[in-house]
Amino acid sequence: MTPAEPILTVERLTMRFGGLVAVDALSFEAQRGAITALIGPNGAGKTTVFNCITGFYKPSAGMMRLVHSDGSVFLLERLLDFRIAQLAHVARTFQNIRLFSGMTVLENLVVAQHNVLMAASGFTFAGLFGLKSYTAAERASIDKARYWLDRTHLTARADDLAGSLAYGEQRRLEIARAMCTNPALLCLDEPAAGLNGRESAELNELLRFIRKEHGTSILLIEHDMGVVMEISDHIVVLDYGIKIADGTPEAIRNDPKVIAAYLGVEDEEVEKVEAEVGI
Amino acid sequence: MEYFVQQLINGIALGSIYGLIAIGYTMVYGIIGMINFAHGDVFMVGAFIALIAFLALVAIGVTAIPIALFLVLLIAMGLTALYGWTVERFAYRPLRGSFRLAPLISAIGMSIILQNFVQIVQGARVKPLPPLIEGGYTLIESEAFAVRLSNVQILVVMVTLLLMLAFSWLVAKTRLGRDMRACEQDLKMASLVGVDIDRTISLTFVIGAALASVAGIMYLLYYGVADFFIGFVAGVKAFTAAVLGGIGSLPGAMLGGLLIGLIETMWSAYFSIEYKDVAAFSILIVVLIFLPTGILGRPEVEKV
Amino acid sequence: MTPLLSIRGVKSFYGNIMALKGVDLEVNDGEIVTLIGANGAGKSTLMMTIFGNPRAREGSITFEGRDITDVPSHEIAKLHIAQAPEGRRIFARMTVLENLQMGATVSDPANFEADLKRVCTFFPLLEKRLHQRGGTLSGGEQQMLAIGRALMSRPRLLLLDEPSLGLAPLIAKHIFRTIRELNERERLTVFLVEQNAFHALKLAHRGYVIVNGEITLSGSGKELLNRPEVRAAYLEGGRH
Amino acid sequence: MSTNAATTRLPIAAALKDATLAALVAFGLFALMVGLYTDQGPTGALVVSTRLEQLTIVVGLVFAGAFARALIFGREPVGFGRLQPAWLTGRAANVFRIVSPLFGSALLAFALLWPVVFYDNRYLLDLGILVLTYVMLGWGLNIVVGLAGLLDLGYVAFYAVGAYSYALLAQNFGLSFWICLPLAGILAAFWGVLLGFPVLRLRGDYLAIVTLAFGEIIRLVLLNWQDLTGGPNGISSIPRPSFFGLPFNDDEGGFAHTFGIEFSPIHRIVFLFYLILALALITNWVTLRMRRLPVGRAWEAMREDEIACRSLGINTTNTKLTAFAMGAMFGGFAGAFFATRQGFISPESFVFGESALILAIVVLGGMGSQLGVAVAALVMLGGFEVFREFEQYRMLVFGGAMVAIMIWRPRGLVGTREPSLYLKPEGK
Repeated sequence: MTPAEPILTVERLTMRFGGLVAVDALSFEAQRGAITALIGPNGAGKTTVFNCITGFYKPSAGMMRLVHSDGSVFLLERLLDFRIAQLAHVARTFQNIRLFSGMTVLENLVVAQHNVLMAASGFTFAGLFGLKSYTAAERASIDKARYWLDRTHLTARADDLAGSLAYGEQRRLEIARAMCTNPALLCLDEPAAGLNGRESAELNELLRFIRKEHGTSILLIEHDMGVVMEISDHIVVLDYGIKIADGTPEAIRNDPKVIAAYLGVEDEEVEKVEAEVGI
Repeated sequence: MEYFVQQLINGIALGSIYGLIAIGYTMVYGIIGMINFAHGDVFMVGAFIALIAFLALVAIGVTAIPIALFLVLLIAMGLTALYGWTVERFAYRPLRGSFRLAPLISAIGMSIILQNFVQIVQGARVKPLPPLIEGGYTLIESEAFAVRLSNVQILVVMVTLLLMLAFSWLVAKTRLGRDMRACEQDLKMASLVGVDIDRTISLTFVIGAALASVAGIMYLLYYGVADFFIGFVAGVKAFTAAVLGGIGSLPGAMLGGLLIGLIETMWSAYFSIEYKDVAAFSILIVVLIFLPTGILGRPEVEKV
Repeated sequence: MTPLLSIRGVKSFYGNIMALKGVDLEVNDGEIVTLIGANGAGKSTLMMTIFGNPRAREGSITFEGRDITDVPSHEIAKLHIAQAPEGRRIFARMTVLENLQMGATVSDPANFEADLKRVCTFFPLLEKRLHQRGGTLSGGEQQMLAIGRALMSRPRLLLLDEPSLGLAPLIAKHIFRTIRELNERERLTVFLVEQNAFHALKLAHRGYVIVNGEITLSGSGKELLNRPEVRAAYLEGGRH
Repeated sequence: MSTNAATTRLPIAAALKDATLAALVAFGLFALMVGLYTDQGPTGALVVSTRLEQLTIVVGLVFAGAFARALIFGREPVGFGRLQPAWLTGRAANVFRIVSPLFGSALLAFALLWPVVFYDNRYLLDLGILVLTYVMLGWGLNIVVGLAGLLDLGYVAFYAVGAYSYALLAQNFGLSFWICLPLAGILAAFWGVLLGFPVLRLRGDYLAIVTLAFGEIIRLVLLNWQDLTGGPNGISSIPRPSFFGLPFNDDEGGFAHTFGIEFSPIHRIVFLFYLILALALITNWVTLRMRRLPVGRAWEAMREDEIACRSLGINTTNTKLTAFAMGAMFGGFAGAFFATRQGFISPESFVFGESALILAIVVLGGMGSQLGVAVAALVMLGGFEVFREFEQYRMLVFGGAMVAIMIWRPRGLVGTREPSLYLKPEGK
C-alpha cells in the first residue's frame, strides 16, 4: 500500500441551497488507510460535504471519486445514497445519532449486514424455510457483530434496546454498526460530541484500531480538537464553504488563518486576515 | 359550448366550497405539519348545526330568509369553531412530541367519533331542506340549451370571495395573522418573541372550523341535503385541493379547490358521472407522485 | 445588589445527552457578560434553557428575583428578556418589517415607531430593506435583523447566541461595536455566547468559560483573554 | 409522574370553576346537536323537537367529570406516556416475555377447541370465524403498519381485490377454491406492488392519504363497473369451498358420505373455521419467520429510521414494496376466504370504515405485536357482540379508543417487542 494513494478525491465540490452557497468549489483528498479530519467553525459546511459524499444530497457541481484497493472506481455523485453504501462501501455516522432505538444492540449490528444476509437468504425465499446456508450466514453475522461489540465494549448490552444505552455507548454503537458494513471509507460526523474525557480517549483508541487492524480509511468531522489533533494524519479546514487550510495537525495548529477562523482576531488584524482569506 | 359554460359555472360554485374547506387543511398543515383528518367531519358538523339552527329559528318565528340566514351563519360559525377548538384541545394537543403517525391516527379516531356522534344524535337519514334561495338568471339561451346562473351559485361564489378576502386580510395584516405565519415558519422562535403558540394553534383550528362551517352552509343551500357522511368525501376532495394547490399555501388552497370543482363537473359532464370521485382521487395520487409540492407550494428539504 | 439573572446548579438535557451539568452563572444589571467555549460545550443549550426550552431538570433560574425556571417561553419573553438565537432564526418568508413587528410582540404598540427608528439607527442597512423578505437578506443582514428583532421588545436582558457566526470579520466587527454602544448608551444588559473569543472577551465586562457542560473558569474579560486555558478550550478540546 | 398528581390537586373553588367552564363548552357543543332533534314530519319537511332532558344529562356528566378530574389530577395535562403503567416497563417486560408465549399457546388451544366445544352453536362458530378473519386481516396489516411503519388507510382494497378475484375466477372459469386462493393472494400482492411502486417514496402521512384514495378508487370501480362486478348488487352464489375436492353436501361423493358420517350443514362451518384458523396461523408463521430474516429486520429498522437504513446500503423502496406486497397478499387471502364463506360479496363490505376497523385493531393491539393484534381483534369483535344492543355506539367507542390509545399508550396495549435474535441464550 503506497502511502500517498488517495481513496477519495473531491474536486470542485459545490452545493447551493437556493441562493446560499454552502460549499464552494471544495477540493481535497483523503488518503487510503489514513484518518482525514474535516474541521471548521459552525456553519462552515462540513456536514453538507458529508451529505454529498454519502449521497444524501446531490451536489450542484463537482466530482467525487472513490477508488477501492482493487482499483475499481466509483463516481459518488452519480450513485444513489444506498448504492454508495452498498457498492462503494462508504459507511457513515450521523451528527445526531440515528440508531434503530426500538431494536436491540445486536439487531442494529445485524441489520447493518443486510445486503450480505439478503443474498444468503436467497432473497428471503430460501431463508423462509430455514436452509442451512442461511443459518450459517446468520451465525457468521452474529460473530461479526460480537467482534465489534467486544471492540466497543458493548457485549454486555447486546440484548438491550439501543435506545436505552447511555449517550457515549450509542455513539460507539453507531460506529460499530457502520463497521459491520465492511466499509472502505468510514465517515464520522462529530463522533466525540457529548463525550466526556475518558470516552473521548476511548474513541481515539477505537479509531486507531480501526485504521490499523482493518485498514479502513476514515473521514472525520469533529469539533473536539483534542480528538482531531491527536489522531488525524491530515486536516482540511473549512470556513464559509471554502477550504482555508489543508495539512498536518502541526501545520494546522499554527496556521494563523485557522486560529483566526476559530478564535476570531484582534480588530487591527481584520483587514490583514481578510486579504489572506480572500473574502 | 353552452353546456361547457354551464359546467364552468357549476364547477366554480362547487370549487368554492372545496376551497373553503381546503383552507382548514392547509392552515393546520402549515402550522403543525399534520393532516387534520377530522376536518371534513367538522365541515359536516357545520352543515348540521346550520340546518338545526335554521329549523330552530323558523320554529321560533324568524321567517325572513335573509335575517335567518345571517343568524344561521353566525351561530354555525361560532359553534363549529367550538368543535374545532375542542378537537384540537383533546385529540391533538396532548400528542405534540409523540411519534409521527400518532396525530394522524388520533385524527382518524376523531373523524369516526364525529361521524358517529352525528349519526346517533340526529339519525342516519338524509336531511332535506327545501330550497331557500330560488331563482337566477338565464345567461345564454339557445334552442338546445339554456345556461343558468342561479342565485345560490352567485351567493356561494360571493360569500367565498368575501371570506377569502377577509381571511387573506387577517393573515396578511393583523397581529393574529402575523403570529400564525410566525408559528408556521418557526414555532420555537415564535415562542421566543413572546407568541403564545398553544393559543395560536388553537385559533388556527377555530378559524379553520369556522370557514368549514360556512362551506357547510353553502353545501346545504346548494344541494339542499345533509347527512352524517358528507364530510368524508368532501374532506378527501378538499384535501386533494389543498395538495394540488400546494399544501401550506392559502391561495393554493383556493386555486386547488376551484380546479377540483371544475375537474369534477367536467368529468361528470363529458366522461361519466359515476367515476367523478375516482377522477378526484386519482388526481390526488397523481399530484402527490409527480408534483408533491403542488402548484403554489414550497419544496421541502429532507433533513439528514 | 441582586443580580439581574442568576442561574444556580442548572442541569438540562438535549435529547438524552446531559448538555448542562450543573451550571452556576450570573449577570448583573448593565453588564456585558460572555460565555465562551468550543462547539458542543453547551452554550446554546444554556441560552435556550433560560427560555425554558429545554426546561432545566435541576437547579433554578431567577430573573429580577423572580423564579422563572418553570415559566413557559412566551411568558419569559413578556418579562422583556429577548434572544437573538443560534442560527438567527429569521422568519424567512416575512418581510424585515414584519420580523421587527414580531420582535415587538411583547411591547406596547404605541412605542413601535420609536423603536423601529432606534433599530434603524443602529442598523441603517435594515431600513433600506424593510419590505424585503427576511430570507433574501445576506447572512450579515440577517444577523442584524435578528438582533434588531430582539431589540424591538425593549429588552431588560438581551441574549445573543454567536452573533458573529458565519459573518465576514468586518461585519462581525460592526455588530460587536453596536453591542458595545447599546450597553454604554442605554445600559443594556447583554449576555453573549461566542465562539469568537477575542472579540467577546474584549467586549465583555466579565466572562465564563464552558467546557463540556461545566463552567471551568470565570473572571473579567481582560483576565480571561490572557489565560492559556482559553486558547486550549478551543484548540485542544479543553483538556489539560 | 403519578406522585405529583396529589400535589397539583385543585381547591374546590378552582375545580368548580374549571368544571363550570367545561360544562359551558359542552353546552355550546351539544345545545343544538343533542338538545334539538330534526326529523321528517308528516309533510316530509323537517321539523325540530327539543330533547332538553338528554342535553341536561350530557352537560351534567361533563360537569361532574371535569370536577372529578380537577380534584384528582389538577390541571396537569394528561399527555402521552404519562399514564404508562410501570409494570410494562423494565423488569416487568421480562415477565411479559415469559408469560406471552404461554398466553399465546393458551389462546391457540382455545381456538383449536372452539368448534369442538361449541359444535352445536352455529352462532358462536360464526362469531369465531368472524374474529379469526379480523385476526388474519390485523396480522396482515400489522406487517405494513406495525413492522414497516407505513400507515396504510386503504388496506380493505386488497381484501376486496382478493374477494372479487376469487368470486370472478371461480364463477367465470370454474376454478376450484384451492387454485383461486393463491391466485387471489398473488393478484392482491400485484395490486400492492402496482400502487406501492410510485407512492412509497411519499412521506408517512401523504402515503396514508394516498392509500385511502386508492381504497376508495377500488371501491368505486367495483361499484360502477356493472358488467364485471355486478355493481351495487355484487356477486352472489359464489362457489363454496370443498374439502379438497369433496363438496359439503348430502350427495354421494360428498364429504359426509365419503367419511361415512351423517350429513350436517355444520360440517362446512367447522371446516371454514379451521380453514381461516389455518390461514391466520400461516400469516402469523410467515410474519414471525420473516421478522427473523434480513428483510423483516429491515422493515423494522425502516420504521425506526429510514435514513439510517439507506446509509447502511438498504434499498428502502424495495423493502417497503415487499412489506406492502406481503400485507396485500394476506389481505387477498382473507378476501378470498370471505367470498367463499359468504357466498355473496358487494362493494358495501369494503368501505373505509372497514380499513379503519382493521387499523384500530392493529393500533390498539400494539403495533408490531402479533399477540396484541389477536387480543385486540378478539376484544373488539367480542365486545361488539356482547354490547349488541348498543350497536350504534360501538363505532363511537372505538373512535374514542383510537384517540385515547394514542394519548395514553401510543405503543398499544401490548407495547413490548420480542427481539428477533439474541446474543446470549434466551432466559439468561
